Amino acid sequence: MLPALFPYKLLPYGFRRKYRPQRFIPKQKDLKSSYDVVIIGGGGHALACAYYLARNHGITDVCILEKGYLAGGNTARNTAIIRSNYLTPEGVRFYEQSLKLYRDLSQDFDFNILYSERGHFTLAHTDAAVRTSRWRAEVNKQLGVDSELIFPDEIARLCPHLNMSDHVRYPILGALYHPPGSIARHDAVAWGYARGATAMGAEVHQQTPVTSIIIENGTVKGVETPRGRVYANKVMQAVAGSTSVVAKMAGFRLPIRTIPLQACVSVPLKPFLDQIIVSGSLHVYVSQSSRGELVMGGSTDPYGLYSTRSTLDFKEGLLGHMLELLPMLGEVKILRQWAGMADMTPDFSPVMGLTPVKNYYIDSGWGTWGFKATPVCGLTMAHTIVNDEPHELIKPFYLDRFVEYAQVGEKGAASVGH
Amino acid sequence: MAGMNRLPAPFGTWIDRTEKISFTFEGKEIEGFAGDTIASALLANGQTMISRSFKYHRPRSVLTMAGQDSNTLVQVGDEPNCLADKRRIEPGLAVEGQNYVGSFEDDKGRFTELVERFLPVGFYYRTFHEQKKSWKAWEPIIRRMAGLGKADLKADFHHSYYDKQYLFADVAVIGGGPAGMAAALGAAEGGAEVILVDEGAEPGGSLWYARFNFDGTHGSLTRAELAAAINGRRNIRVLSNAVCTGLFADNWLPVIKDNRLYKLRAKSVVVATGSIEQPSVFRNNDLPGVMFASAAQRLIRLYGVKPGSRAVILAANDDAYGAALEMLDAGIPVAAMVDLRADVPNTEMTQAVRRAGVEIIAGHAIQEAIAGPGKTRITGAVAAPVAGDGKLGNGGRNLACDLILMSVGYSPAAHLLHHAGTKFAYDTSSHMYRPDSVPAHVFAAGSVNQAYALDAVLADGRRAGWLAARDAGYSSGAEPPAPADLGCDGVTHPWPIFPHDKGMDFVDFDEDLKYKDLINGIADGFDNVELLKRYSTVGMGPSQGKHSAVAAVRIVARETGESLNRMSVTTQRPPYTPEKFAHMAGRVFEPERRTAMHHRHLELGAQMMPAGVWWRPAYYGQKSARDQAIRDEVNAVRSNVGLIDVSTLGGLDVRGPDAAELLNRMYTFAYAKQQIGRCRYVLMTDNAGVITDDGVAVRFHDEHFYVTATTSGVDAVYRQMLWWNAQWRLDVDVANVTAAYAGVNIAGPKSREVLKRVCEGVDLSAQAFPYMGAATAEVAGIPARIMRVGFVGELGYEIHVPASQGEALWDALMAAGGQEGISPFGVEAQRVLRLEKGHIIVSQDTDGLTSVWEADMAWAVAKTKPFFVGGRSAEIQAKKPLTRKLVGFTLANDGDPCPEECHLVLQGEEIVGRVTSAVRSPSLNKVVGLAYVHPSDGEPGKQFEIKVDGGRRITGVVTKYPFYDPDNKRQEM
Amino acid sequence: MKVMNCPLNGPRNISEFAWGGEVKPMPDPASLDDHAWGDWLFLENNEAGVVREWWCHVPTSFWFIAERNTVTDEILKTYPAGELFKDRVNFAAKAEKK
Amino acid sequence: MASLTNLDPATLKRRSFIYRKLAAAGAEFAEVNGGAVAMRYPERRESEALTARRMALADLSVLPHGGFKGRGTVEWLTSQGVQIGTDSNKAHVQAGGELAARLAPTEIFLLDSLQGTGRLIGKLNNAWQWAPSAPRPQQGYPTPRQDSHAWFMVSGEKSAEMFAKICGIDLRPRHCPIGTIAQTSAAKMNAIIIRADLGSTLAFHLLADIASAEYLWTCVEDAIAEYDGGIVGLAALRSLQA
Repeated sequence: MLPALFPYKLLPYGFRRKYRPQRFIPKQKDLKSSYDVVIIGGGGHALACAYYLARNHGITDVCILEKGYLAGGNTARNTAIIRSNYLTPEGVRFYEQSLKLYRDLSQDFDFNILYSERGHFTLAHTDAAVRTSRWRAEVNKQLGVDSELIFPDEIARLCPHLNMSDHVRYPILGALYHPPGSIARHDAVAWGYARGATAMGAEVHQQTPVTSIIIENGTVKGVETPRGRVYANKVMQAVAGSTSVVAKMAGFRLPIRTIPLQACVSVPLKPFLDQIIVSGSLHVYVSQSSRGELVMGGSTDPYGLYSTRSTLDFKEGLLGHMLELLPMLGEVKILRQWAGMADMTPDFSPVMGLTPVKNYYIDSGWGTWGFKATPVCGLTMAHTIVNDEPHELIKPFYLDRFVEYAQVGEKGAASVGH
Repeated sequence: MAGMNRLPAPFGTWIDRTEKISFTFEGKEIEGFAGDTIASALLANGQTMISRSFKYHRPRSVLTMAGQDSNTLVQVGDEPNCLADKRRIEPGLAVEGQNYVGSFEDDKGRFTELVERFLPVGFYYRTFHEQKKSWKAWEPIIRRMAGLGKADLKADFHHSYYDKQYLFADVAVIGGGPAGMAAALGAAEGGAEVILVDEGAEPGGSLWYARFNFDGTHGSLTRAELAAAINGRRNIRVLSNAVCTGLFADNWLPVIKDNRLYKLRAKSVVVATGSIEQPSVFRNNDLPGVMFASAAQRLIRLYGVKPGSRAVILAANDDAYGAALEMLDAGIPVAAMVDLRADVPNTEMTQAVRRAGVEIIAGHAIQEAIAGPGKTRITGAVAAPVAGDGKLGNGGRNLACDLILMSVGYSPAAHLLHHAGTKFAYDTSSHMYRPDSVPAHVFAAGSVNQAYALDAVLADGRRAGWLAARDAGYSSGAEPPAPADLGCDGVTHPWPIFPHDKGMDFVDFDEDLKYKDLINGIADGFDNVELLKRYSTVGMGPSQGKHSAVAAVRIVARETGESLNRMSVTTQRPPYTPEKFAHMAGRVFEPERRTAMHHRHLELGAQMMPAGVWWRPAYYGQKSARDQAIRDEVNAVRSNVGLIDVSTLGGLDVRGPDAAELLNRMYTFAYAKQQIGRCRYVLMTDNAGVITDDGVAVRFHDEHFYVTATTSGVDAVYRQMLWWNAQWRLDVDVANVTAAYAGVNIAGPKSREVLKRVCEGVDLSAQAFPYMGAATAEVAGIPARIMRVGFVGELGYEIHVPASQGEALWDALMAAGGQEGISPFGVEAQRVLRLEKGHIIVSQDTDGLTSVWEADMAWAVAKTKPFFVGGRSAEIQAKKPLTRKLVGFTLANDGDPCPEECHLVLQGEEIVGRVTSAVRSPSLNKVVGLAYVHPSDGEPGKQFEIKVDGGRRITGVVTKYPFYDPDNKRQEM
Repeated sequence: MKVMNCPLNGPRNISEFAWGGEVKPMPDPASLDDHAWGDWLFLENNEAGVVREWWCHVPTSFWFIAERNTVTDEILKTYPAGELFKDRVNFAAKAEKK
Repeated sequence: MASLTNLDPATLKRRSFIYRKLAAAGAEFAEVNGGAVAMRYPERRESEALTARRMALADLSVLPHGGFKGRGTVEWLTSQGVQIGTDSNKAHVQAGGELAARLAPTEIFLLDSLQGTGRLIGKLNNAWQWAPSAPRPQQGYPTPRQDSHAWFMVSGEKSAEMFAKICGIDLRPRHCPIGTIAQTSAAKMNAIIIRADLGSTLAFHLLADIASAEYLWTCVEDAIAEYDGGIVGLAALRSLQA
């Protein structure tokens, strides 16, 4: 290995007698009675927002209120896929910015988030799916995103393990190939933002739920918590899964339904699958993690629920179809399954920016794409909070687009949401 | 005598010494007995190392003999990560080690241990990223180290036969130990149908191997009694060698046995899954030769295998002494009992051990296991005095031994209870977590419920069974009392953790995590169990923390000063033990629909394509001749006569006084005044004004409309109609008759001639049967609904007949058209024909947001109706400026390539629309298509830019459609 | 797998049913201004607690109503839609028509 | 394998969607209700009646079946002399051996007897007419069940166990009395299952989407194999009834 690339950072650990810890999450301080900005929710989006508030806008008097433990919600439960091959120009620009930020995150943090480019394949098993793939590829290319519609011969060349037979129920007719598609260590992303934000002065308060939101003549003044009232000039909520519940405290409703999204991993295998494979018609997606686990998921649950319980039928459906794509995995075993709660919007695009309440901002409606959007959400929401004006990239995602019949139809990029 | 370490009978109750079985391990021939597991056979033959650990590739061997750990994971043929201590041997089984570099014996991977101190917890987060290229360089290297077993990528695509079956029970009892057996009986006595699920070859659990009195008779007698009683009950079904991997909503239980996944639905469930022995943390506590006392007892009793030749037993409870007696009976000398307790209580067991002259070193712990060459076995143990929790004093003693048995405590095997949402509380006197609030219809019994004394276990089981039966609606006699004393105190030591300066003191064997890794993780700020788990990966390995979760909580509690009562172990998620993909998949049921004429199409050489769940002919002929075949089919329809199978088209019978009213509300057009015997276009929008479906409504009677819908849309349309009418309460009945009718469209200038020959009871002349006319008649003696609709734009008739006579209809028409050379045509030709005619296909020429205005279909919207679904939204949309418009187009320069569907329409660099359909028309011999363009370019004659393959821009010209036969002469002739 | 009690077919695995979302009866579209209509159409209560929902038993296409706790997933009761929607709904003719 | 068919199903207008499979299995056909029904499989070694008592699958798709639904259905059918119970999801045997299955308060599915005379169903189909003018009496509407649904029969002591591999309903005899109807999902298809024993032999009608007949037939064939099951003809089923 080139000396330049040698992991010098590890040497001290070996040579020092004693371990020198570097705290990612500072010991919890007392909760102050007021802050510049209070952020409800302590997940990736919230932490990223605090990070960019401090780094880009010098706002450090920020308080993050997390009802559980840091990044223990969807940030801890997603399957860590990153891509920008969306359908709408609005979506593509937004996620492309996120992907760009991701690429440099390890260096920004001086902390390795294990960002890994794998190549992302959305398989098409029907004419309609092939059409949608071409639509996405054309939009992507027009906006400078590396994305191409490819056909069985090339799919077979790039993903040698896929079952390309046309004697199956859903033969593979084509695929949307997106070389920049990546995975990263999802928890590490949150920890990196947490360390960065707190180092610059933000406070993280775990086990501190918000019980109500104080609003005086249309303007937010602060929040109530079991640890006391906290005043704030500005408040943002970033609580995927509980979005409607928190918004209700602030007195408004959203075009959102909360629906569980499940996933599972296999017992670790020697790495053989380098790509991220997604199939809309079969409702499956799979990639292999840096631990050697196959990380798998499908579409959201069939009905709404505020719960992270797991189901057996999810596994039955998922693996039935998985074995159509990768029949040689029959003897491989599932290690663990879990679930998260997704905010589903009618057009599959987020709801971000200003709200009916003055100085109260929202970051919601992520559906199954919250992790991919983490950096860009932090960046744009920080900008939005500071200027009380939505960032250019998120203007299309304003709440009133629905009543104004100006939806951003991203459903075509949903396939199974990954 | 298969193996030098075999014990004579009566040891080895589960093996059959009359049947020798040989298999290979790492290519070496190994001989065992029927009933052996891979691990027992290997140990019997002196093969101590069974696997290599995840990070440091340390030799590992039997820990539990119960499939609870990952120290015996092996590769068996195409099955990776197989539990060697559960999997029974079969003749010729090819077993191999996993996760080694070079050879299993001489594994280069083991050298990572030398740089262990340079790899602190989460080391990979701390470096390799300084420059982007450094990670690019290191990632593949680190990735290569990942993983354990190998997926067999060459494996036959058709893996062996797995299937599923539903099971039903009043009471399901999970776990066939003493508690489960007693529970099954307790439930059965009340008359409930009971299913008892047990992992073992036969129910009995610890009764098979553990000592409940000094000579071990009590256990076996009790087992025999219970087994006899169970066999005597017709309402108890025992599933042995079966594992229940989860407890899901409403007592939905996956049970895996052989190649089948049972899905068991029980009214109530008794969880009697027992407990899992917990290790002591000391240096080299992971090496072959260090195992749980229960593992050694299993080896001896069940498999007749000597776990070692000289044992040291680390004790903190009575069971350790039972194990000692077991060793002595098996002729294995016990060098000493090293007891964590300062004063060892006088019990039947301890006295018996004393009587046997075994030295008891009280108040001591094991500080280190002394590794032998290559760490593949141990040669001794260092015992040191316990000086306060976790600290050891000087004056350690070396004890020669090749076997260290740990018996320092238990933790409930509470996975299923976790799945069901049970809350647990830490019991400060037993030092274990106990079920606090168990959900409805679930009951816990035995050691999972803190019952340890055998009589308490039996009483607790019987009681749980009785309660479960009552919960399921069966009760007999009085409620059995809860056991007075559970006997859970003094079986589990609160702190069997003795970190070592030189490390290799493992808390998590799966992940090679040492004591200091957890301490350092906590110091880095991950001072909450869940965070520590994610950061250090403790508990994330193949055994999912069965032996590390409790230790981790204890360590976090101590480091943070948090009390254990206020903390819980990390959530245990399904499955309890890994499940094969193939078990979850079973027989894959993928319904597919075929039309009555399906086989006729195949006989005619059709290439079939999926259309939703249906199969339809795409075109007739070789794949290689696709384009020509489609062109020929198109020409046949334009110039002669063609026949297409349209059976997949949706069909709804809407009948009743309010039939017209329902259509008025469901579709954009008006139907009240539609004449009988006439067809009318139907266009459906959803409440948001988005186009969702279209078709034709045929009025056969004042109160009867026959409505067609798209192949993939009809089920949703039907469901929507029923849903709306559940609220509207109109007097109308809707029936989805899609599958009941087979349909064909006979089209082309000669279609009338052909049809005449087989059609009776109706005048087909243009006057009597005009375009958009409809009638019922007989075609070839088959009752038919005939509609003169023209999707393809020629004279044509759509004929719908009872599905079971569809093939006969096809045969009759093909015969009738013989002299014209009637040509069957497929979906591809139909797409071309309809496009030449400018008919849209919903969901191809429309998308998830297309309004009637954008689709330029204002003509299909009745303005004065009181209401139709989507009408209100359409009003609002109408007030807004259009952002796109669907237009017909041709190319300015006919030399340009035909655009592909979904090529973009641009204004400068801005995306303003896309091509939705385009084809080089065989009939017009030019490119025609439909596209969304900017409204400013929406009028005929306007030009717009299309970006085609290679980024090239070509010019489209907005053109009025139909492109073909604009004034519809041909379809109306 | 949850069990749901279908008013027509009795207790069945919930995989036999399709979720229809919360019951929110449509107000007379003519009587709402555009914004109010949009609110009714797009905004959800998305209640965390007991809600009244549409469910359809797919094999029989039978629509009914269930009261379900969206936090615990407990199904409290199910009944035919007729218990909620008793009368025929009519729409007033459009003003401009007069 | 060439079949000894004495009647080619393709010479008749009404055809079962799986007649090719039956012929390939060596069926001998006879004409019933304008279609060819598989009567027996002459090449079988074991007596079909024996198979039918253990575990068997038969195709009755061409036999007469039909139905009515909509307001007034039950009243009108009763007025036509059809015996209909008060509960939904219960089937009642008629004097002629036909079965009237009440799928819903206003929906009836009619299955002819194994003789397939079509007497009752034919009579009802002819009797139903639109009243000349509104307001019309409520008398339900005929439904094309003959063609919407393939009709299989599963018989034998192992039937319930076999169904447990493709269907989540508990069909064990003591939990599913004769005449019980389950409208449910079988092999991921909508299906109607009706317990209708043949003499003392446990048996069920299996009715499902005609277009998926080949798929479902294949699934059931796969499922019965474990119980040494086989395909039998109508004759064997009739013999069990006698």
